[in-house]
Parts: sequence; C-alpha cells; structure tokens
Amino acid sequence: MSRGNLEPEKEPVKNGTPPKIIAFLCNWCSYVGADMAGTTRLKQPEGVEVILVPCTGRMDPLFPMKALVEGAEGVLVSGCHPGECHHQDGNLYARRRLEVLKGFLPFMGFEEERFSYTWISASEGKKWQQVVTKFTERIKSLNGKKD
Amino acid sequence: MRIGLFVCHCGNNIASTVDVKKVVQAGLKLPYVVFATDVDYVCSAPSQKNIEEAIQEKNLNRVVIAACSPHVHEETFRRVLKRAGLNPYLLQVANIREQCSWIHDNVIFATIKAIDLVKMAVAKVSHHEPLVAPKVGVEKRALVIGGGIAGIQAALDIAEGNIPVTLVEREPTIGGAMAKLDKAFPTLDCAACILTPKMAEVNQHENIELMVYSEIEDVKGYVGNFEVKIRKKASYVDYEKCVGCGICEQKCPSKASSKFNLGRGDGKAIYISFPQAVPKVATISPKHCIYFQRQKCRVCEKLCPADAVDFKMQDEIVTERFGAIVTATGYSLFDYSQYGEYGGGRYPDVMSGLQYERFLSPTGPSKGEIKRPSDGKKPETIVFVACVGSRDEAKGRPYCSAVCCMYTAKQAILTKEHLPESQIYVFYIDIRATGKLYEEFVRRAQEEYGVQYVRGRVSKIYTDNGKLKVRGADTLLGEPVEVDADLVVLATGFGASKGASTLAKKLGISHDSYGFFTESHPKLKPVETNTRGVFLAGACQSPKDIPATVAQASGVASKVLGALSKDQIETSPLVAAVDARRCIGCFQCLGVCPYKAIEEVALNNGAKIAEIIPTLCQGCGLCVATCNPGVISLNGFTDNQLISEVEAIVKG
Amino acid sequence: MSKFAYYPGCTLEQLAQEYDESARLVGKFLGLEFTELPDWSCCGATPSHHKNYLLSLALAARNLILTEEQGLDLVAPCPACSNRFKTAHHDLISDFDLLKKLRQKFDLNYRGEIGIFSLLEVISNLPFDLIREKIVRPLDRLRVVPYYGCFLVRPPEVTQFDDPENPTSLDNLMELIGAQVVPSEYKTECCGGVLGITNNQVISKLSGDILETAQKAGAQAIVVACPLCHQNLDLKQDVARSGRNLKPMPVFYFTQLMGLAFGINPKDLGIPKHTVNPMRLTNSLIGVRS
Amino acid sequence: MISLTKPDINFVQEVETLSGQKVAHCYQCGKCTAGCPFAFLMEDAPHKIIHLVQLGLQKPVLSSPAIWFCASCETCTTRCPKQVDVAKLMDTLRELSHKAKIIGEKSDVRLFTEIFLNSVKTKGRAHGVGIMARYNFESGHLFKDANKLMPMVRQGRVSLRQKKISGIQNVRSIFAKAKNLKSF
Repeated sequence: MSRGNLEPEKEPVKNGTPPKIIAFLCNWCSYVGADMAGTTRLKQPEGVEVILVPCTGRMDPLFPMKALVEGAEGVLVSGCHPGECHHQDGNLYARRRLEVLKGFLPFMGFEEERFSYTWISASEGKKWQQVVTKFTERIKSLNGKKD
Repeated sequence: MRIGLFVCHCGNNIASTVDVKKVVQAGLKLPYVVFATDVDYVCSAPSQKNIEEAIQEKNLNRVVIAACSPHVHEETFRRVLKRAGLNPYLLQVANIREQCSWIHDNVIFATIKAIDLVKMAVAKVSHHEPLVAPKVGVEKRALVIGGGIAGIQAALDIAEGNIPVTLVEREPTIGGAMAKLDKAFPTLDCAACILTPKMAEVNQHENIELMVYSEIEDVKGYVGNFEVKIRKKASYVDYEKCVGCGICEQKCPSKASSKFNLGRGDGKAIYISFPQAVPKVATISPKHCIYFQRQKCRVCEKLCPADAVDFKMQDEIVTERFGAIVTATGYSLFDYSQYGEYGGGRYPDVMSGLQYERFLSPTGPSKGEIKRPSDGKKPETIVFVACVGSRDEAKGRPYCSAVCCMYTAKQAILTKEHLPESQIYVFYIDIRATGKLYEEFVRRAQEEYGVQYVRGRVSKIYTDNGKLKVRGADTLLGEPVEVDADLVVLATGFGASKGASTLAKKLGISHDSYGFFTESHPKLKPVETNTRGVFLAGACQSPKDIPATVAQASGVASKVLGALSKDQIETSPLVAAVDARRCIGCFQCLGVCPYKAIEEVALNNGAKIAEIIPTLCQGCGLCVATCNPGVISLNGFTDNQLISEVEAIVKG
Repeated sequence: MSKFAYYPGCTLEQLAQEYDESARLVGKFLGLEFTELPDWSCCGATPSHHKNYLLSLALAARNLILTEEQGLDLVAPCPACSNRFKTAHHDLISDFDLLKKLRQKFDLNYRGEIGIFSLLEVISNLPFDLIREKIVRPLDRLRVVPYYGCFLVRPPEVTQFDDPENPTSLDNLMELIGAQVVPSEYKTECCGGVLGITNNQVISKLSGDILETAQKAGAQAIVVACPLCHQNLDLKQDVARSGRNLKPMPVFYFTQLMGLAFGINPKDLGIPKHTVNPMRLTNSLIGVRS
Repeated sequence: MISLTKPDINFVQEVETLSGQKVAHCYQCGKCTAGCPFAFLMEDAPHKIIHLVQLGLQKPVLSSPAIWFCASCETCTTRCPKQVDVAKLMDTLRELSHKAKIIGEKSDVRLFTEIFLNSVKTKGRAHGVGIMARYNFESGHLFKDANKLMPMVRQGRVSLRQKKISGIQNVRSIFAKAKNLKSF
C-alpha cells in the first residue's frame, strides 16, 4: 500500500519532533544489531540516524564534534564488545580517543551526556532498542533543562 | 555529476510506514539528482533491468538505492552497476527498511527520516570515486576444525573435490559426540556402524591430513591466505609408532573415570578412547598418571611393544597456510547439576541423556545392559525429563535444543526393547519432532512401545525408600503427579562447545550470547560467517541433529570448494591508502594495524614513508584515525564522505 | 430396487406417527413398495449401546435377520434406527469373531447380505426426474433450513451417506420441490439427541442454537428427517426458545413437505399434529387462506 | 497428588479390547472436546477422560459423570485426526461403569437407560409414555413434560398401553444372554 496521497503535514504531531541524534555504528556488530532490531520490528525513536563506519577504530573525534557543532542534539558511537572486535582491538582504540573527546565537550559548551559510547553485538537488537530509547530520553531531558 | 535515485516500496515493508512518493519528490530536489523513481521491489530481476536501462538512458554516473540494509543487497546492486557499465563502487544504499520503516509507526516521522537517509546517501555518493578490487592468489588448502560428524563430513566432501584438507581435533580420536551414541533416531541404525566407516575413510584419504589432540593456537590473514598456528598437545605417546594394541591400558595400574563414558565407568591414565577410535592410538592423561604424579611406575613404557611411550614429549606448534577454514566444533552438554532440585550429581541413578546412551551402548560401562549405577539392579520404572537446560530462561537457556525430544523418544524405545516389562514416563512440555519421519517416531514410542508421555515439567526429584520420587505435573489433567522411579534420565540440552568464544576471537567471527557462532544470514547464508573464508558446520552454529549437521557440512564443503576453485580472489577495494607526498614517516600506523598491512618503504631521496599493501588491508580504518598528519584515507569512508553524511543530516 | 422392508421403529409407531404416515404416502407416490417388517422389535436405540455393546448388536441383528428372511433391503425413516442397523452391520461384517459370537451365543445368524438405508437416502437416490414429475404444487414461497443432525451422516464409515460436514441431499430435495434453501452452519450440529429427553439444559442450548441461527438467517421453517430431532426442535421448542428472543418456528419432516408439493392434503401428512402450529405457513404455501 | 506409578494396565487393556481402540493413539489435541456439543455439561472433557484412561486411572474415569453426558452424536469420532472412535470409547466406559457398579453421582441418563431397556425387554418395543412416566417417577421430576403429554394423548399420538411383540421370547433371551456375557 502506498500512502502517496497522504499529506503528512496535516497529521497532528503529538509529542513534538524527536531529538536529532547521530549514531556511528560499526559494520560488523552494532550495525548488524540495529538491523536485527529492525528485522524483529523493535520500535525506536525516529530521530536517530545511523552512519555506517567500517569499525569504530575509524572514528575520528572530529566526526562527533562536527555533528554537535552543526546542530545534532546527541551523538552515539557503538562498536563490538571488547574482545570481540572484528578488527581485533579497533573498538578499544576508539574508546580511548572518544573518552578524551568526552572530557573535552564541556569546554565546547556541550553537556558530556550528549555523547555516549556503547557496545552492541550483532545479535543484540533488543539492546540497541533499549540504548537508543534511553539515550533519546536523556537528550530530551537535557533539552528540557535548557528551556 | 548525474545521480539516479531509486526508492523501494518493498511491497508493504517500506511503503506502509514511509511515504515513498514523498521521498522521491524530496530526492529530486537534492543536488546532482537528475533522476528519481519509486519501485515496488527494487531487488527483483525486472527492477534490476530497469535500473540498468535508467543508468544508460539517463547517463547516470552515481546511483543511490533507498531500500533494505546494505548488508542484504549491496552486492546485488553493485553487480547491476557493473552490468550497466558503471564502476560498481559508485553506489550508495540508504537503509530505509531495517533502520526506518520497520522500527517506526509514525508515517510523518518515518518519512522525514527516510528523506534524511536519502540526503545522506546522496551527499556521500557524490564523493565516491571508481574503485578497482585488488586480486590475490589463493592457498588451495582447507582447514577443518573439529572432528565430529560435521567435521568428518566436511573434510571428506572437500577432499573429494581434490582440495587438501587438514582436520584438527582436540581429543585423541575423531568421532565427536556421535561416536558416543548407541543408536541414531529415527531409523535406529547403529551409530557406530554408520560413523566408523567414515572415520576410517578420513584416516585413509590421500587428501586429508589428520591432526588429533591438537588445538588452534592463532589465526592470521584473510580469505585465500590464512596463516594458522596449531598446537599439537603432548600425548606422551608417539602416534606414529603406536599400533593401538592396548597392552598399556590393560596393564596401567592407575585409576581414572572414563572420559568417553562421561564419567560413568572406569578408565586408566593411558587410554584408547574406544575400540573403533581413529587413529587407534593411546594417550596419557598426566593428571591420572602415577608417573607424572609420583615420578614412578612407567609400566606402559616398559611394556609397549612399539616403544611409543615418551614421557618427555612437549607441546609442539606448527604453522600452516590455508585458503578457507571450516569450524565444526560441535556442542557441549548442559551441566545437569545446575538443577539442584533434580539431584543430578548427588544421586547416582540420575543421569544425563548422553550418559544413559553410554549405558545403552554395548561398548559402554555396562556393556549395553541397563543397570542402576547405585546397586546394579535392573530398573523397573524409568523417568525421562525433557528440556533440562533448554527452554529455561531462569537457567539462561531460553532456546530449544532441537534434539532432546527425539533422543528421549529413541532412548525410551531402546529401553523398552531392552526391558519390555519396564514402565517408562517422559515428562515433556512440548514435543518438537519436525524432521522427516520424526513425528511418526515419537508416536511409535507412545503407541507401539507404550511409553507414557506426561505433559509438564518435573519440579523435584528426591530419594525415598530406595526409589527416586519424581514430582511433576500433568498439565493435561491439571494435577500434580508423582512417579516412584528406579532411574531418571535428564534430557540435557545443548550449549556451545567449550572454548567456542576463544576460538571465535581467533577467527574473527562473532557468536551469540550462548556462544553459538553467528552465520552471515540466518536464512540465505547459513554456512558463511561475516569473515570471508570462514565457514560453519554443525552444532557450533546452533543445536542440530545428525541429518541437519551432515547436510550443513556438505553445504559448507561446496562453499569451500567454490571459494578455492579460483586461482585468484578479488579482495575488497575499500582499503586504506597513504598519500606518499605528505607522509612524514612517523609510523604510528604501523603499530596499530591489526593485519600487518603497512610497511616501511624508502623513497628515492632516502626518506622513509608508510605504504599500505592493499591485499592485506581489511579496511578497518584504524590507521586513518591514528595518522596525526591525516595523510591516510580509507576508500568508501573518507573524512569527506563521513562529514558529508553528518552535514546532510544536521543541516538538512 | 423399489421394494423395501419397512422398519417404522418405536418412535414412528407412537410419537412420530405423522412421519410414518407421510413417509408411507410419499413412498407410494414415488413408486416405492414398503412392506412393514413383520414382528420387528426395538433396534436397541442409544440406551442399548450405552449399556451393553453385545446387547446393542443382538437387538439390531434380530431385525436385520428378519429382513434377510424377507429377501429385501431395509429402509428405516428414523435415522437413529438406520444408524443402529448400519453400525451393527458394519461391526459384524468387519469382525468375523463378533459375527461368530452372535451366531454361537445368541443363535442369531446374520449373513450381512442386505442393504440398509435411511428413508432420506432412498428418496434422494431416486432419479430427480421421477420426483420432479410428481410435483404439482412447488413450494416456491418457502424459505427453509434443512437440518440433518447426527445419525444420518456420522460416522461416515458407518453411514456411507452424503458428506459428514456439509451434507446436501436434503438441500437438493428441498430445492427440487421449489423451496428456497437457507444455509445454516448448524445443519449437522447435534440437537441434544437422547440427552434432550432427560436434560432441558441440553435442549435450551443445542436446539436453541439451531433455531436461533435458522431464524436469524431468515428461514420460516426447519425441515428434518429424524423424529428425535423433531422432538427436540418441535415438541420441546418452548424449552429451546426460552431465554431467547425467538418466534415460534414450524418444524417439518421432509416427507411432509414433499407430500405437500405432490398435492397431498396436509392432514393426511399429519401436519396438524405438530406442537408448534404449522398450519398458517402450510396454508400459505399451498395457497389456502387460513 | 496423583501417583502415576504402576498404572492399572488391566483396566487399560479391558477398555482397549472392548472398544477396539488404542488409547495411546490419542495425542491429546482436544479436537473431540472442541467439537463436543455436550462439553459444557462435563467436568472432565472428553480428551481428559481419554487421558485418564491412558494413565490407567480406573476410578476417576468410571466415576466421572462426564461419560454419561455423551449422546453419541459421533462428532468426535468423525473428526478425530488419530481416528480414535471416541464415542465408542464412551460406550465402553459406560458399559464398564455399569458392570463395576460405580456410580459417580446420581445420573439421570443412566436411569433413563435402565428404564428404556426395561421397557424393550418387557414388550419388545420401547413404550414412550410408559418410559417417560416411569422415568419421571424415579428421577423425581414428576411433572416433567406433563404439559406435552395430554395434547398427544388427545391426538392419539401416544397410547397408554403397549402390546408385546409376538417374538418377545427372542428379545428376552437376547437380554438374558447379553447380561451374562463379557462383550468380547
């Protein structure tokens, strides 16, 4: 069924626009876990948009920073569990770098809580759902404090 | 630049929550997008043809497909581009199904998000460059890890395809769990009779090298070129010399419980696992050996006619190269002592299904006679308890072990054949008998052999006056019930093989939370893993019975033969590259590369810079993030590409 | 064959005389020769097999042997009887030991060579043209639910007649005589059977459901082929209707409706004997103003 | 707590021989119960009765009032996926219950059965009015359906007397022999 004729603008928006969150997911575990959440139809907040990276080891702290500066309300990075990285230890290198970033955020005028780093395996669709739901709630309450 | 956008309805899968037409409209407004359309099923053959035509007619040079996860069909669409004469890497897939339509209900938000995802893809694809996949040579040898029925079947099938196979087994004999079985359901053929010829064939096959009592130490490399270190554990018997006469075992004065009989029945420190062991050689268990414990004895050494005993033997590590690896490491049984209420481990007459199987077997501890371990009497009333360590969330085993219903029915039938007067009860919660002839088999247990099935779990087993009181429920009656049993068999479920997760790490494959290895796709790639060149067979992937295991093992063999049939394999072009002009030669990258894919090269001017060997690089990007001057880039994931995605989302 | 040994059975002899009368009349009209089985005894009915299987076989066998002596096939309008006979026949011819036992212990020598039919079976097996040519008064204003009940069609191995879940023989006959058949999902649901005699709860639920669905589907009447069903649906209709918002609904035997179509007088068909007054509907069907 | 140890195998065998049905064939799907028009009256649904037989629990089966609520409509038998003749099993259980003189509780059906068969035994045919009168008297439902009776008498549909058939001796001897024989 196509909804081509529906005018989305005219539908009432109940809870306001969901906060815009960028999630960087590694190709081997977390992206597959997020796909798994989809395959099992686990409902999630609509504001989370995923950027695929080959490994969290590829993560340059610049990317989350850029995202926040440009207006993202939160940034998530998720990789394989420690010891299960497809590329051996890429996830651990990433954590080290991103921890530094986290400490640096307040100096840039961002709450530390707008950034989070987690481990999601390929089979943890459920966990992915919980992580994004919780993170979205967290961002909402941060936004609330601001107002 | 001319970008074409194709948005998939996926029947209702996408179109019921994403307004596909709106996505197309929004797409058309994006920079460089010269063509956009919606498609019912973009992966279908006619749609693929249409994309090819659109590429040619509209002169497209970049393609964005908004559909399912790239993990599902990215390769399919790359082939479409190739057929249309476009470089296959000028493609970007926007995942608007798994990560959009399937996880949202609100049409407005889902549509907005789908449009965002398309914006990201368009932004990224405009930074794409044509890429060419490097080719590498292939080591035409296969490694099979695990010598149970899965490994045996896979090794034989691969060897028949004229590819040399090394079969590594950590026990002193191949045969695995199947060798311990008396009979196999549903045909009740003698397990040894159908297995041992295959074991012998493995031993004799010119293309198979058998390495028993050996384990995988380390794995490096990638498809076509794995380098594997194998530890040959010290068996203290020279397998080359040992003739398997068994004199050592007869004369060994030590006492040990038989590992092959799962602790039921006596064994010795020096042992041959079972009469049909392959290879038929003796092995010493230092833990039980009197010489190792007290430095005297050496009876075996003195008596061995082949002079094969060698107390000085050390572990040895060999390195070999393979083009493909099959893991067939099987399963381990649930430890019944985790159910304190059943008394397994406390009461000798409560045993596991596999232990009971040894009692049924003519090569088992009671030579095939059913006797109570406690007093050697023939049991009159025997209770089987299904789902012990299966379908039990409290025990962390929510899954079905897939074989227990069937082996319980088999053991009930065999018991009735041994002891026709016995009264047999099976406590079950559901009967899963989905294989060919399985349901009929379970019905036969009930209808012909009079096995009494009682639907309900057992709550507690305790001793009372020489009997085992089995307290359960009959949920069909809605009443608690009780049976006075002489013997109780717990149908213990399947868990991952011991050491499975360690092996997974070595192989770079993933496993689920129970330790079962994860296949590449649950339906369409059941024998592949996410690491190219590493395949799965048998119960290491999920609990499986023999027919399913053998089928998967043969399937794996065809995959291995396919992978090794080419002289060269294309590797991914999504690899890193160093900008030679800007590299300062700090070699930070060299230290972090997990694949040793970076080497130092000297320039004409004597300066040393880093260079990446594209066939070794696996494209993780760790070097890129590590490079301080920022002179390494990763194809497909350049800084520009990733930042363009970020900007597409937040700037809108 | 158009000659039959006719077995009325205890119910048709008394409570369901109108079925007996209409059956014999319609049979005659259709050229069927019914000779009442001499000195017939009770078929055993439900109580015999509820208590004693051998008794049920022997009681039925006595009548089967009498039929065999006549050299005729047996027709029983009452499906409870025909079902008993068919069951006994089925069990005896499929179990030689049982047959021998009956012979030796009861001196009942059944050879199993006769055919056993319910009346509906006999009539619906006739060539429809033969029936059609007797029709002088098509009942084209009648909307009727054909109700089969249990004994005619179940169990199929025994009854060997029509479809056990969706029988159509009675539907076809009704359409043949011009009536409009109203479909009912309850056409083979039990009316309560013999339990209806002792238990009014059974009638009010089971027969009540049958009546209610028929009425809601727009039927004016129900047509049956079984006196036990008729008893539960007609004689005890007040019980069946109790607690439900239903109008009285006439219940006919199929022979009565066929008789009307053949031009036979309602009185000769025993129609006025019913408990729920069927005369208004009957008169309207045959064009008599009441 | 019901003990399943040492089930009454003789009972199971007797039921199976008498009925010609293997109770082990039943896999407890419940289709018999699902289609049984009388299940609403039964404390033990038909599938449960069979299960009790499977477990060799004679007493609960033969004393269950449920076996008397089966009207032999044969719906269960017709639809059973395992081809168990459930109605036949019910017959067998009633027969055994009669023989074992186990009466779970006062059963109207059982009383009716006795009176009906007595009527057949005396006259060779069932005498409707006689049976009803006797049943009403013995069951204590004195005036049950009395309102139905008078119109029928007026119409001549029922007679207050029933003649014996001439072969009544055959019928009586059938009753006598059946009483003394085990069914198989």
